[in-house]
Amino acid sequence: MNSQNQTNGQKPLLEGQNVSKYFGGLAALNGVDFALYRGEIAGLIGPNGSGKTTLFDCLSRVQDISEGHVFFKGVEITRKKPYQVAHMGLARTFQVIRVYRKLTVLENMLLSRQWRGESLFNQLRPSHPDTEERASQLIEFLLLDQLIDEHAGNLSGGQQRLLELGMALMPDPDLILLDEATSGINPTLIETIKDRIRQLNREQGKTFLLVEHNIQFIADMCTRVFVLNYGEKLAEGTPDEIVKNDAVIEAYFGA
Amino acid sequence: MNLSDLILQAVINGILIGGFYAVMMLGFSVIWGVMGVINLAHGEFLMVGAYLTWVLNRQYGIDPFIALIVVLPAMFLLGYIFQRILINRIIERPFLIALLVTYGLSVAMASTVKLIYKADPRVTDTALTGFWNLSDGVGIPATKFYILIAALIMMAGLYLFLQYTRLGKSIRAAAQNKEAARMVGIEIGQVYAITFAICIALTGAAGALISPTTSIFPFMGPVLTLKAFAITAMAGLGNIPGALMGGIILGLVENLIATLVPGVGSNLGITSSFILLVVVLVTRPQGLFGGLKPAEAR
Amino acid sequence: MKRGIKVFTIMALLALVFSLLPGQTLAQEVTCDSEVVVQADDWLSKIAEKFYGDVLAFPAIAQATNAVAADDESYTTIENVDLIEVGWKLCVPSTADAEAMLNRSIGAAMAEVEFDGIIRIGAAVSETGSLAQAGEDTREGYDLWVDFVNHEYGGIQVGDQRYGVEIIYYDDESDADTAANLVERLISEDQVQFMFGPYSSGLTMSTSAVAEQHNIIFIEGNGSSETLFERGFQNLFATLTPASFYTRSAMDLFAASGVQTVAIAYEDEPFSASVLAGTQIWAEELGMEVLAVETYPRGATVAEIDPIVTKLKALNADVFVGGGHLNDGIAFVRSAKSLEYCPQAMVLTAGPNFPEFAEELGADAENVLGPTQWEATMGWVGAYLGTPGEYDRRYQAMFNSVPTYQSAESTAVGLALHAAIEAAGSMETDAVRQALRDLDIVTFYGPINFDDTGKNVAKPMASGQIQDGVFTVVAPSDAAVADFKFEPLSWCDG
Amino acid sequence: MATLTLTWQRLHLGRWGLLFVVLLLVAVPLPQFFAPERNLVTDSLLFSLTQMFILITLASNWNLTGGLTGYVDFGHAVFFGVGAYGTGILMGQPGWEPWPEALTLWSFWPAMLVGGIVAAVFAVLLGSATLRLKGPYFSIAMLGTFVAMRELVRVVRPLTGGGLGMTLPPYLNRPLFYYLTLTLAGLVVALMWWIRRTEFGSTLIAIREDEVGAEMRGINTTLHKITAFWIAAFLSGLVGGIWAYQNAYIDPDVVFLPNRTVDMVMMTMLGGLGTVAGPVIGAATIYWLRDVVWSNLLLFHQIAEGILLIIIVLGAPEGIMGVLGDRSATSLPRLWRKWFPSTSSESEQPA
Repeated sequence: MNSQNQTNGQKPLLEGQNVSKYFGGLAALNGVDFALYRGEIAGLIGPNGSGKTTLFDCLSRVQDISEGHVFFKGVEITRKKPYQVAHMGLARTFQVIRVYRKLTVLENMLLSRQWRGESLFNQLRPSHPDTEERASQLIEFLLLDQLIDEHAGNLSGGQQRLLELGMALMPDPDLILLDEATSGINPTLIETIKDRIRQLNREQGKTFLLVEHNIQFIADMCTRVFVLNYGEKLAEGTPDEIVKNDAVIEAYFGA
Repeated sequence: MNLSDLILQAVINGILIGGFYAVMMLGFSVIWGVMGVINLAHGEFLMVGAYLTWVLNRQYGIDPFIALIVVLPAMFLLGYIFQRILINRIIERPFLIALLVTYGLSVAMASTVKLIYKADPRVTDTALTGFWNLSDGVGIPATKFYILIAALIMMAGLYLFLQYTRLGKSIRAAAQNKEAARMVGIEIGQVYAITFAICIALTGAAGALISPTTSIFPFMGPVLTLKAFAITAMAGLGNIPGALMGGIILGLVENLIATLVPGVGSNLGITSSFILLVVVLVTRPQGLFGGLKPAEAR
Repeated sequence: MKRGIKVFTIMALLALVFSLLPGQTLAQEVTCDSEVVVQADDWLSKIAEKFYGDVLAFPAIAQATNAVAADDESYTTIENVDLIEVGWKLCVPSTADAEAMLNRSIGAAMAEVEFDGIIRIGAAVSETGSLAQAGEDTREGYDLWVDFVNHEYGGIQVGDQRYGVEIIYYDDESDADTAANLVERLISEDQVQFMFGPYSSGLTMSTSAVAEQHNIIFIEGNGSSETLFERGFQNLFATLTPASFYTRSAMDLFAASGVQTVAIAYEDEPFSASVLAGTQIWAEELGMEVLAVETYPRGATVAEIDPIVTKLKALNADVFVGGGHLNDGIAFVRSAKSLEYCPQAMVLTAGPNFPEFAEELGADAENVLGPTQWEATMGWVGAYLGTPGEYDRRYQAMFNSVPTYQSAESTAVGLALHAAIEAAGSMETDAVRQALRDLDIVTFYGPINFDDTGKNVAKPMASGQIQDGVFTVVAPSDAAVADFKFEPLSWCDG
Repeated sequence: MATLTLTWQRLHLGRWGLLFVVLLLVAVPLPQFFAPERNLVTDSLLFSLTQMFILITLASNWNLTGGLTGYVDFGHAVFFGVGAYGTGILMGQPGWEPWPEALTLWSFWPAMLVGGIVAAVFAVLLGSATLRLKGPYFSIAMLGTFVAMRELVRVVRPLTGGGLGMTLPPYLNRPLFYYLTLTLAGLVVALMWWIRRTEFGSTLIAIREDEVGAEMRGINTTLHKITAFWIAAFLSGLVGGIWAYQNAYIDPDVVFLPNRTVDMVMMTMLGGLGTVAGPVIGAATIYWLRDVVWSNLLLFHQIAEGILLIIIVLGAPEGIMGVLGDRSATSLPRLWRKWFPSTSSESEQPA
C-alpha cells in the first residue's frame, strides 16, 4: 500500500530535511533526509553509534536539532517542546526503558493518556473512567492483565518493554517510534510484539518506525528501511535491496 | 586614599579571602565530587580544627601556622573515623539522606564543642602580623597573605597528590567511575575513607589558618558551609583550579560590592554572591570550570 | 601507605589528647550519710527540707552528689541546682558534713528563716544557640539573687510573712518561637507569679508580649532595644539603661577631646541598631559629623568585616563607633589591626566589658573603649547586695568567674522585683506594678527608677577603656576610676 | 453498618485518613475545655498545638514539591518569610515616601491573604528559573535564594526596618490562632490527599520518577512543577503571615530561620516522603519529641536531636509510613542490612 502512497504523491506523515545534530565538534547526525508515509512500517538500522537513537531523540525533541527541519503532519516541529510533539500524535519507546518504576502498571498507562488540550484544572480529579477503560483494554491487548496492579519496577525487562509499547499506544498516536523494541526479550515475546505491531498497523493504520539491531525482525516487519552510518544516511530501500547493498555490507562487516 | 586606592584595597582583600575560601571549600567539593556526599557538617569540622588550634595556641603557645603540623594529622584521623562509622553508610544513597545525616552531625558537633569550651568566642595569636604599605594606606595584611600562601601550598599539594600518586589516581578513578575502579581492583571503601580523611584534614587546616584573623565560636560553621556550597556549585566538583577561581570570584564580589556600594555594608556582599550562584547554576549547571566529574544529580 | 596512616594516627591521638585537657574538676572526699532517688516533682530544696529541715541547705546535697558522681557513675552530676530529674540518685551528706560545706549551722538558720511560702518566678534563657554564652551570664545573675534572698536575706518580706524564691528555667535555644512557647508554659502550666527576661532584645520582644497578654509582671535586664518600649506594654520593666544611651558618655569624652568626625558600623540586629541610632543623635547634639553608617550581618566573620574596615579606613574619621556582640567585636579588632585601620579611638558596643575580650586579644585590645552597664569598680552603694565590689566577690565565690554586666543587670532584675514586692506588701500584679512604677532605689547596680514605658531612666551608662589589659571605667566622671587615655590603638603609631 | 463501611471504602480514605478524621474530631472542641484554674487545657497547650499545626502545614507544603515532585527544596522557608514580611508590612506603617499610603495599616485577614499571594507570585518567578535545575543543584539554588532574601530584607531598611525588625499590634488570642492554624492544617492535608488521588498528583510523581519520559508522554512538566511549587509557596506564605501576627514581632533573623526549612525536611522524612500522612505524623512526632527532649536534657538536647536525626534517616529512610507499610521491616536481619549497607554493595537506588 505504501507504494501507492508514494505514487499518488501523498504528503509524508513525518519528514526530515537535512537533520543534523552536533555534540561539540563531532556530528552525531549529518544532513539526514527522510520521509515517512502514513500506514507504513519503516525500519532504521545502522551499526552502533551510527546515530539511530540520536535521530529518535531529535524527532521526539528530547534533544535540540542543530540544523535542518522536521515536519510532522506538515507542521514544522523543529523547535517544538517534547510534550507538544506528543500532543500532535507522535509517541515513542526508549532504548533504555523509561517506565515510572514506583507506580503500578495501570497508573503508568493512565499517565500516558492523550493530554492534548487538557487544562490543568481538569486534572484535579481522578482519571476519567473512559481513560481507565482504554488503559485496561490495552493492558489486556498486551497480555499484562495479571500485572495490572504490580509496580512497574517489579516487571521483567520484556514486560516493561511491552508496558512501554502500551504507554506509547495509550494516547492513540499516529506515529510510533520503537527503539530496540526487542532487545533482551525472549523469542516468544518477540513474536507477540510482532503480532501486535502488525495488528495495529493493519487494523488502525498506525505508522511505525523501528530501530533494530535484529536484522531478521526488520526484514520480517518493514516495507522500507533506512540505513544510518556515522550520522549520515547510507541507503534507503526495501529490506532485500538493503541486504544486497555493498555500502551497507561494508558498514556492517567492514569487508 | 581615593577611589582607585579603595578599589585596589578591595581587590587585595578579595583575593586574600578568596584564597582562604578556596582551601576552605576544597574538602567539601572533593568529598562531593568523589563520593557524592554533600557534607553539611563541613563548617563544623573547620570549627573543630580552629578550636584544636586555639587549644594548642593558648595552652602551649604554638603558632597557628606551626599548629598545622598537629592539626592536619589530628583532623585526618577524625575524618577517617567519621567516614568509617558514619559517612560510609550514606554514600551511594539519595542525596537527601546525606544532607540530613550530615546536618544532624553538624548540630551534634557544634553543641558538643559548646559543651566543652562554652560559647565564648576565641581567637589565636600568630607572630606573622603586619601590614605592607604599598601606597598611602593601601597595602597587604601580612597574616592574610601568609594564609593565602599556606592555602596555595596545601592546594598544590593536594593537586599533585591527586595527579601523580597511585592513591590519588585511584581516587580520581573512583570519582569518574566506581564500577570500573572496582574492576581494576581498587579497594573503593578504603579510597573513600582516605579521601574523606584528607578532605577533613584540609578543612581543619583551613580552620587553623582562619583562627588568628577572626573570632571562632561553636556556631560559626553554617555560614562557612553555605559559602563552600556556593563556591563548589560555581567552581564544579573537586576541581582545584576551579576552586581557587571560584573562591577568588566570591571574595572579589563580596568585597567590591561591600566596599563600593554606600550604606548597605556587607549585607549585600553575601546576597550578591548567592544571586551570582543562582545565576551560574541556572545558566551553567555544570559549574563555571567543569570539574572532577560531570555534575549530575546524585 | 598503611604505615603512613599508622604514623598519622599516633600523632593525631596525641593531638586529640591535648585538645581534651580543659574542663577537669577535682572531686573532694565526701561520705554519703544516705542517698535518695529523685521522685516526680521533687526539687533539691524539698529534699533538703526533708533531711535537714532546711530548704536552703540544698547546695550541700548538690555539692556532695557532684563530688561522688565524679568517681561513682551511679550518681548524676547536677549541672543546675534548679533542675533535677526523676530517677537521679543523689548523695545526702550527714548534717555535720553539710554544715561544713555551707560553713554555717543549718537548722539553726532555719530558726530565724521559716518561709511562709515560695514565690515562683519563670525565666526562659538561652542555654544553647547563638546567644548561649550571654544567656549563661544572665542565668547566673538570677541565680545569685535567688541564693542571696533564700540563704542570707531570709526571704522576701510581704506584710508580716517571709517568702523564699524559686526560678524555673527553660532553654529557649536562642529561638523566638521556643522562647514564646516556654513563657506560655511557665505562666499557664508552671503557674509562675512573675517573669524574668531572656537575653537579647529579639527574644524579649516575643516573650514580653506573651507575659503582657497574661498580665504577668515581666522584668528584664537584657533587652535594651528602644522598640521594646514603644509598644505601650503595662507589665514590661527593664533595669538596664536603654540602648540609645550606651555610647553617651563616650561621645561626651570625644567631644571634650575635640573629636570632629565619627564613623559607624554595626551588626544589623535590634540591639546594636538602636545603640548606633542613639550614637548618631549624640554625635549631632555634640556637633560631630557622622561620615558613614555601615552594617554587617549577624555572625559576621573576617569576610564580612574586612570590606567595612577598608571603607572606613578610606573615610578616615577621627573615631570609630560600632560593633554588636563579642564575636564580631573581636573579629573587628583583628580586622582593623590587619588592615592598619587607625582611628584615634575605637568604641565597640559590646565586647571590651567582657573579660574574654582582653583575654583573647591580649595587647591588641589596649585602649579600645566600650560602654558598660555596670562594673565591679563602680562607686554605687546600694541596698541589699552592697557595693559592686562586694557583688563581684560574692559572684566569684559562687561561680568562680568574673561577673559581666549581663549578670549584674540580671541580678538587678531580681532586686527590683524584690524591692517592689516588699514596698507593695503584696504579690498582686497591680500592686507590684504600681510599686515598680514608684520604685526609686539605689542598688549595687546603680539607681533604678522606671518611667511609664518601663525604661530605667535613672541609671547613667558608663564607658570603659582597656588599660593595661584591664577594662577600666573612664566615664562618666562620677563612676570613673581612671582617666581616659586618648592614645592610638596598639597597632597604630601615634 | 455494612452501608457505612461501603461509603467509607468509596471515600478511599484508608486507615490514615480515618485517623486524621478522628484527630480532627478531637481537636475541634478542644478549646471548649479551656479552664485555666482546672489547668486542663492551658494557653500553653493551645500554643504548642498551634505551633504543631504550623509545622504540619509547612511540612505538608514542603512534601508537595520535595516529596511528590522530587524537587528537594532547601529554601522553602523563604516563602514563609515573604508571607510574614508581606503581612507585616501591610499591617504596619513603614515611614517611607514611595510606599503608597493605601498599603499600610491593613487588618490582619486581608494582609495575610495578600502575603500568601505575594509568596505565590514570587514562587512562580523564582520557580521558572530554579526548577530547571536538577537534584542538589536545585537545593543549593533555593538555599541561596533563602539567604539572599534574608539579607535583602535587611537592606531594604525603610520598608522592613532592617535589622531593627518591625513590631505588629500584639494580639495573642490563643484559641483564635489555634482554630486558624487547625483549619489551615486540615485544609492543607485534605488538599494533599486530594492531589495525591488526582491525575495532577500522579503527574507530579511521574515527574519525580522520570521527568524526560513524562515530558515525552505529553505532560507539560514545567507547568506542573511550577504549579505545585506556587501552591506550596502560597500556603507557606499564609503560615508566615499567621506566624508574624502571632509573634507580634519580626526581624530578618527570627523570620528567615535556616532551621525552619530543615525542620520541614526532617519531619517529612521521618513521616514518609511523598505520602499524605507522612508529614503530619512526622511533624507531630518531632514536635512532641522536642518538647520532651528540651525540657529534660537541658544541656544535651541539641546533641541528642542531632544524633536522633541521624538515626532516623539511616534507620528508616522511608520514614514511619514506610516502616508501617512493609511487613518485612520488622525482620531483624533485613533491618540490619538496611541500616548497615556495606559500601561495596550497589543496593541503594539513586533518588
